[in-house]
Amino acid sequence: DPRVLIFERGAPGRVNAPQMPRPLAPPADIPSTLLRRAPLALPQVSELQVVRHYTRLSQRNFAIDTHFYPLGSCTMKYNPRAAHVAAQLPGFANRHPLAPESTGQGVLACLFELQEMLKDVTGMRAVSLTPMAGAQGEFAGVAMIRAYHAARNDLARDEILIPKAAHGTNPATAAMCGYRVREIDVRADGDIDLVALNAAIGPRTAGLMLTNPSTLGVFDRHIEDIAQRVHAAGGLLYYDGANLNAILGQVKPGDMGFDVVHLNLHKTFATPHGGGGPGAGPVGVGERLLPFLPVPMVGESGGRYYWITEKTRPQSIGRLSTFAGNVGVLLRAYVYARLVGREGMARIAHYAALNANYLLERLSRLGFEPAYPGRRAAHEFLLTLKGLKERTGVTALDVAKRLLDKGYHAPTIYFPLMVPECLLIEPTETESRDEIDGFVAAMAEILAEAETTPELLKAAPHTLPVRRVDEVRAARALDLVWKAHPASA
Amino acid sequence: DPRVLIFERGAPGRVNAPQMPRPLAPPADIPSTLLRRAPLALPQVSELQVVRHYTRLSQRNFAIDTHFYPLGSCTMKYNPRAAHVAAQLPGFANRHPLAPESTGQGVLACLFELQEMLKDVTGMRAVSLTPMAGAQGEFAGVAMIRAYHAARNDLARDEILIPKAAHGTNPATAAMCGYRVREIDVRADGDIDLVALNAAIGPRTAGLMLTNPSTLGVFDRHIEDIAQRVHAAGGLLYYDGANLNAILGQVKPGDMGFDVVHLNLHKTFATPHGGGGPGAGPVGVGERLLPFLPVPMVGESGGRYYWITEKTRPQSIGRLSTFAGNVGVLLRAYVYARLVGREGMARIAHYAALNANYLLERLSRLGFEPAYPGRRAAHEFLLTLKGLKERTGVTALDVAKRLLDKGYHAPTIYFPLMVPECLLIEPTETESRDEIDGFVAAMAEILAEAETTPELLKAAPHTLPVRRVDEVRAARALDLVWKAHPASA
Amino acid sequence: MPFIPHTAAETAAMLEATGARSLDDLFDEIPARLRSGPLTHVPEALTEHEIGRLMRERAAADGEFLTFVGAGAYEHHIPAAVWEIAGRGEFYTAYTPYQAEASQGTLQLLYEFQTMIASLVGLDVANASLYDGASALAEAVLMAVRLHGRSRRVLIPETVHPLYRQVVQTIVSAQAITLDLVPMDGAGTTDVGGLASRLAGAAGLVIPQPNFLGCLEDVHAMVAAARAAGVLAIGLVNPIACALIVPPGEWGPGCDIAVGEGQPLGAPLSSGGPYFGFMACRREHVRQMPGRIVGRTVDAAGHEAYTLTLQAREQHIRRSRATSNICTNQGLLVTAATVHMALLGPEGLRRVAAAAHANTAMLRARLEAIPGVRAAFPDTPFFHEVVLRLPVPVPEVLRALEAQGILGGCALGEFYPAFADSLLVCATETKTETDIAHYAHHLERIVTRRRLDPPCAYKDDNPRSP
Amino acid sequence: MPFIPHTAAETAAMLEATGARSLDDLFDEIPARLRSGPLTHVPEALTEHEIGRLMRERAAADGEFLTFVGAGAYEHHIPAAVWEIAGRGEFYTAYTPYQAEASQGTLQLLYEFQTMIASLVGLDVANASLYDGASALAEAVLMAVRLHGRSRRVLIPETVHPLYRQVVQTIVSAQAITLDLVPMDGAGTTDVGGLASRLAGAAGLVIPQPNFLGCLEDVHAMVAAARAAGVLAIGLVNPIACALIVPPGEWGPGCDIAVGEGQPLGAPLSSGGPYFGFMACRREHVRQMPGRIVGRTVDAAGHEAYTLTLQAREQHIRRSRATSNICTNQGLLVTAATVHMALLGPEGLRRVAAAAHANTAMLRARLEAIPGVRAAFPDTPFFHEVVLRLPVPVPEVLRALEAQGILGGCALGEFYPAFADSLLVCATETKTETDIAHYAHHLERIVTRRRLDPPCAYKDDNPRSP
Repeated sequence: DPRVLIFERGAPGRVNAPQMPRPLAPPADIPSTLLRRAPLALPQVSELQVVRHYTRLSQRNFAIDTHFYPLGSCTMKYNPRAAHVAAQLPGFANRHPLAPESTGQGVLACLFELQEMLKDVTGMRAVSLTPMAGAQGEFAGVAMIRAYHAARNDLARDEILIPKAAHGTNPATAAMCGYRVREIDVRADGDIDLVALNAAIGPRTAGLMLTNPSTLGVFDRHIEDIAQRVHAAGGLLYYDGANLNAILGQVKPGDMGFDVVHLNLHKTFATPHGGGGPGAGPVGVGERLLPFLPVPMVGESGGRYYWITEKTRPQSIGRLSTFAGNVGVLLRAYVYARLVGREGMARIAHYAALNANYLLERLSRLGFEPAYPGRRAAHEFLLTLKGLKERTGVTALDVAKRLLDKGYHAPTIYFPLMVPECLLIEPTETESRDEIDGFVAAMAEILAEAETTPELLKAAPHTLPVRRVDEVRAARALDLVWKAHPASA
Repeated sequence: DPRVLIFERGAPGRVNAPQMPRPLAPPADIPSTLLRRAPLALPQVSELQVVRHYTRLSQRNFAIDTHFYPLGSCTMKYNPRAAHVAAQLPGFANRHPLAPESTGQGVLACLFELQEMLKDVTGMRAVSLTPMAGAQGEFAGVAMIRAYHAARNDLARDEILIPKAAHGTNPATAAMCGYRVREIDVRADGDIDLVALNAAIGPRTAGLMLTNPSTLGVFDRHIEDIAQRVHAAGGLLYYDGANLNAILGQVKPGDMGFDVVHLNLHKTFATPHGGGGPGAGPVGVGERLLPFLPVPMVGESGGRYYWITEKTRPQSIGRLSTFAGNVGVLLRAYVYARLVGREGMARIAHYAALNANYLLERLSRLGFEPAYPGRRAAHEFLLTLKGLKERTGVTALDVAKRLLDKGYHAPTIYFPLMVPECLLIEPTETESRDEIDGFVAAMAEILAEAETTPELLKAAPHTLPVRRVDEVRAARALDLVWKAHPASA
Repeated sequence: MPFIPHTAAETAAMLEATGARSLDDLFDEIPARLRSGPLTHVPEALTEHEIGRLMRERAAADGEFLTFVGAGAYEHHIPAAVWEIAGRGEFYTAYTPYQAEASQGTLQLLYEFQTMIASLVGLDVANASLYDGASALAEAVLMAVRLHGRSRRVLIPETVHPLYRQVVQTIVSAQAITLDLVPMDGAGTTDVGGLASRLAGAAGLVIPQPNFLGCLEDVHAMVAAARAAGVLAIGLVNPIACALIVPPGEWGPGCDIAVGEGQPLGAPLSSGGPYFGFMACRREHVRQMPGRIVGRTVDAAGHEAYTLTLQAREQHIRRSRATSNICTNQGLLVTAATVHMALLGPEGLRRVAAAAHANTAMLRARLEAIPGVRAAFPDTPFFHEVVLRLPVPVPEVLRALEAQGILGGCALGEFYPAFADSLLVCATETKTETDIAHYAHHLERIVTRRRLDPPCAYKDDNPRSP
Repeated sequence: MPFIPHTAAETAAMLEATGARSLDDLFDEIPARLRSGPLTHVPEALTEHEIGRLMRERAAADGEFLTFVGAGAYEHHIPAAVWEIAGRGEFYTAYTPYQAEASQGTLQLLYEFQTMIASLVGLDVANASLYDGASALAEAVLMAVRLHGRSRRVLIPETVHPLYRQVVQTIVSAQAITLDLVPMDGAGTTDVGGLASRLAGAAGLVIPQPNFLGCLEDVHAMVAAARAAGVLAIGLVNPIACALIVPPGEWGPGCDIAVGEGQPLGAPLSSGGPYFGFMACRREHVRQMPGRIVGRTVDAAGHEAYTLTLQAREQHIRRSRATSNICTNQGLLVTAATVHMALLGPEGLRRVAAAAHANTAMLRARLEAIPGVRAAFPDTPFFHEVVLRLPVPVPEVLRALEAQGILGGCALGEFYPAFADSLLVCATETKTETDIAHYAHHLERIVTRRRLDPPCAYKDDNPRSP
């Protein structure tokens, strides 16, 4: 039974001899007060037990490789295996981060070329690959905005404007950078409320953080106007690249007027989500923010590649990771970008949009209610089940859990917070029409079940390894680490 | 749903561009009568669809990596991942079989050292690694016996003696080598009936094929006597290495008097069973059969390794594979052997025996009936459910299927054919006591169920991806390849 | 203890349960004088780190070459997903699917594989694999003799891979089967004219396409002649070729059996194995086919399910009257091949075949432009492999190319004395125009400058890593 | 089309369903003048075979070296099973387990991980990872400031990894937090005597063990001093060291928070990442801990089940008042680390630590025997990394060693001007006595012969491949 914890397996003294050096006495040169005496409660299991335990645990996951996974705003598209294999090549995997540049021309060439490609697709002047996730990319971006104003001695700007629909990372990032957050309303059509924006904008405005297309699944049609207003007020525009997949090769953030952008390579560039990372959140900037980019970056001169560090970038916001960020992830993104190629970039957005609009249309015809009717879906779209809930008591959570029973990962639910009972659905371009049609059929069944047997949905899921999980109890009766029962301690 | 066939997915014209060269016109230099016109009914699916389909199919298997798999006579022990990774190293994986020896010193060194180690554990004079599975090793062995007699012009020997309990491959192999098979009875204590052997042995005897310990799970105590009799009659002794795991490092076939032996590296040397192969069935021989070994083998001279071929082995029975057998499997076995090491070889048999005797003892105490009571189990043992069947109607098949429900792969059933309602159970040394105790508990439950709710067992399995499979229908209404329905053809 | 989980306490408790006093006690039925002393040729155990390092060193020592050798094993692109899937524990560490309910993954995959192979060769049914191409051919010969029932003579052209012929000889010779060698004509193909007289009274005729020399045989005529003579036709094919050229099921009136080497479908070259053999036949012959076969049926609930079937043919049931002694086959390679074929699809396989052929045609043209180098069979259609005659000794050329990181081809002299000056070369789809030009450049240097310097002097200052 | 499954027919049918006339039509809400022209810096698509070959060439160009560099990233044996498991699609291609019922595999694994880390560092609870060691330290500094509530000054010793200090500075500087540098004494450790006065009014004290120079700090006294001053103690540890030396939870009265770089637990060096940061703390601090946390609970049937918990701390709920902006963490590395720790177990981790330490001690002894080479802190206890002063310029030595396939250590001059003549060296358990002798041999040649020949002349005729 895979539910038995790894700590409950095994036996005291069981070891895997091939995996460890031969035993040695405790070192005599370390003072005894500094030697560990406390027991170390790691499992004592055989290699076979470990392989069997985690293989079977893995089977208790949904994943892109096993299920359609239309988790809105996460771009769960196919992660090419070729990228994984390439990043694990010994020459890459075994290279020490402090090894000299002379021993890293291969990996540096890949990183440099990735920088160049990302500059192109974002319309930015320079890119630093070092942020280790989208949120760290956001941090870098806002920290650069802060550094820019500080460098100009423009010190009164202490506010960042953020639309209400934004990812939670946006306000959290602004706060980490010492900014006050002003949230801006969104209109009923999904675009930013320009009146509210006008009211908020002013001499305290350091910048505006925007995702476009937004987390509502629509492209803000007034982006040029917005950019003009923010710039006129002396602020800068930050582009959250969470939804870049929607516009890749179609429109560049730089052309929309953004001064700084981060990308989520684990979304748009198909690096794996890994059960929650590692991601990679490169940042790109326009002219004004060039001096402030985080280090290290990769430079090229006469066919040789080298690290650009704080030594030549005195105004850099600094380092964000000990070494150079998630290089292994960057290599995967590089492989993906080369496989997709020039023409392929624009195709990604084309087909991400096609799948999203097709799915939106089919679900609408079933009777599901779009949160922003009449708008084109970007690469994702938002449904609201407010009406369904009023009619049947069935919530977005119930629909999500029932989808699991039918072999589909649930969409993102209850986000953005401002839309009641919402489902944010992102099919991605790598799903085929057959798979999307299967999802539509499942949603149709659920809609029928909601009307006829809502209790079936309230109790879902029924066919997964566990029934519905009690999250309230988890937070109240905290059980975060396993403790041996007294008898087995 | 993974049960949808790969052919039923996809769409006409769907291609995976990264996986194929750019398109070309059909070659003009090949006559049109020789060009293919028939449609090619391969799937037309995306890479994601392929990965998802086969990932989910894989989850519908039991395997060593997921379940205790005590399949008697198959030695389903842990297959170290290190061996898999090493065999796939580019220098090994990309080497062409006809590449010169100068480019293969690494792989040849491994093969040569493997030969040396196998000589040691079998007590043989020389080993050829080329047979691609146990049955091909058997073929090589019997073909050498045949060549030996032929070389001596001893042409009247047209019979091979084989105990009734033997693997079916033994008689089938003897027949493939042009021999008549004489089956020898086994006594009630599991040893060969020496009276019957004496009666069968004679001037027509080319040899005797023996597995020791036998497929009955016991070591034949009269092996020296048997060897003496066969040799006295001018025959040779063939050792079927299927059960070598039971005696590794404890007793060598050569010391028992065998003239030729094959090993199953996918059993004793932990190379993967792969859903049914590839195996590897090296053969070792004593003095008399040296000239007849199949080629190629690996020689060493002055620290350089080279292929030994038919050119220097005119009496060789010849080649068994186009090139050099399953080299990738041999590399895995080599890694395993080096990880186990000198002391480890004998330990394998020690603990294989310990697990088998412990499990036998515990099942006996539950009331299961050993087929050969009073005998030590080798690395496996035989139970008979004859009594249970008479009492409850529950068969070995029912017990096997019910074990699947409880998360254990079934033992081998109905083999050897001579023991009614038998289960051949081989836990292997890599299973822990915890796992074996769990199996005992499951068997106890099944025994109770057999007495109280036999219909539960007759209908088992209940929790697997499919219910009990209709094998009779499979053979009667043959459906061996998928045909598109007219509409989708 | 490597791979043995027992602690001392567990060992003691378990021993006690068995009533034995020691581990050695468990072996007390073995005559004591037979018990081994310590092993002397097995080194002490290494840790995984130590063996890993040793294996990396040895693999690195074997190097990587730009390979223009084919001759039965072909370098093709293998999608990364192939072995990532085949290496999954559920496939890698399962065994033959004896318990159907616990093996539906492998069984359904094998059913899909059988379907793919049958379509590829244009026949009705296929088995779940044999060991490799050569042993599959041997099994086909045995099968033809069983099906024919009266003759034990099988015709095998000289153009069949010489190593395959050796393997077949090894395997069928004990059963009093005669292999009758059909000579090659001047065009590198089988002399069809002389075939009729040999066919009379034979059980089977092997027909390679392409043949070992890369030449395309007149398969339609050969099968027609066999059928007319009541002889079973056995097609021996390259599976990649089948995507482009007419498959055995459609040669003349159609082959009875088709076999081949599965290696080009996802198996790494790996110094010769593991590969897999495939076999397909007409439906009416299925009960004489050796090897595992999977059938689709239903479960107790009436749902589709898969199982091994026709086991009455096999050794574990029929014993000495089985169709073959084969038991374990090449399941893992078949898993890889199934994923490989699914990823490539019909268009992918066709493109691979066309690109491989075009590259070899380009290679031939580039090399023929070198003074003294000429195609051995300039007018014979070929597929992705050609024979070239060289103006300098072949072994010397190969050594000089090797020094440049190039494996230049297969020296034919070893197999055909009349072709001692010949090289069998192959450029699959993995070779670029640059690779081919690189080969041509070095061959030209070697051929034209050989009288000036010893071979070692040809080493380029800046060899191109493949 | 790479990774896009649509056929032309499907595209047309789907477009029709949406009412759009073309794919471009789907973008008609975007102002037309903003639409991009063709990309100019993205090359044309490669096939998987082409990019595979390019990547193999580049990886091979980077070579393999015998590495004696540590300085925050350590070469350890990683069992083959680790990445074979972590690379399984079910782990590799899942996301953060938002849907608990469909993510029990990842969730249970994370719960096991949290348990392992908590035990390793001797604290009550752990989170499910942060980005890397340096950013984890920054988060710990922020957490200490939140917990303290009154002070925004945090003490950070000069012996903390200089790059970590840079990262912390980058991350905390915008929040008006002051990092107060505590100087190093002559023994390579923190001056505990001078600590008391600095501690007054501080929020936190960072305590590295071992510190960047490999030296062991007087951690018991430092934590005691912090506790006495009402300052939160943040232990910064190497997880391998924790198996052998006293863990942060047992330093004096016990640290409040422990963080570290998880790389030594199964992550390949990979030029610097991806690695993962770990963080543990006392139970009472858990609501100020950043990052994902998994809890055990029950499902609707009362069976044990796992879920993300305490999400009210996180950005997606609390937005600008969250404990951190972190969202995606380093899940896959944590998966690998969990498998890694399970495979090694307590004994394995202890042996790795002891062997690494013994090897570095041997290396130090061998190198100190070279004339002019001496340990910088001969009397300070250390763990698996030491500072050596060299009689010749460090960059020159490193270049000469590199030519022999050896990465000889980390040049300290870049980080500490007073140590321009010093090298930080590390030999983990992966180094053999032969490797160490090999290093010593070459260093001796370089040191003693440097006036005779330029560095390039030191190249051995027969360099030993690592």
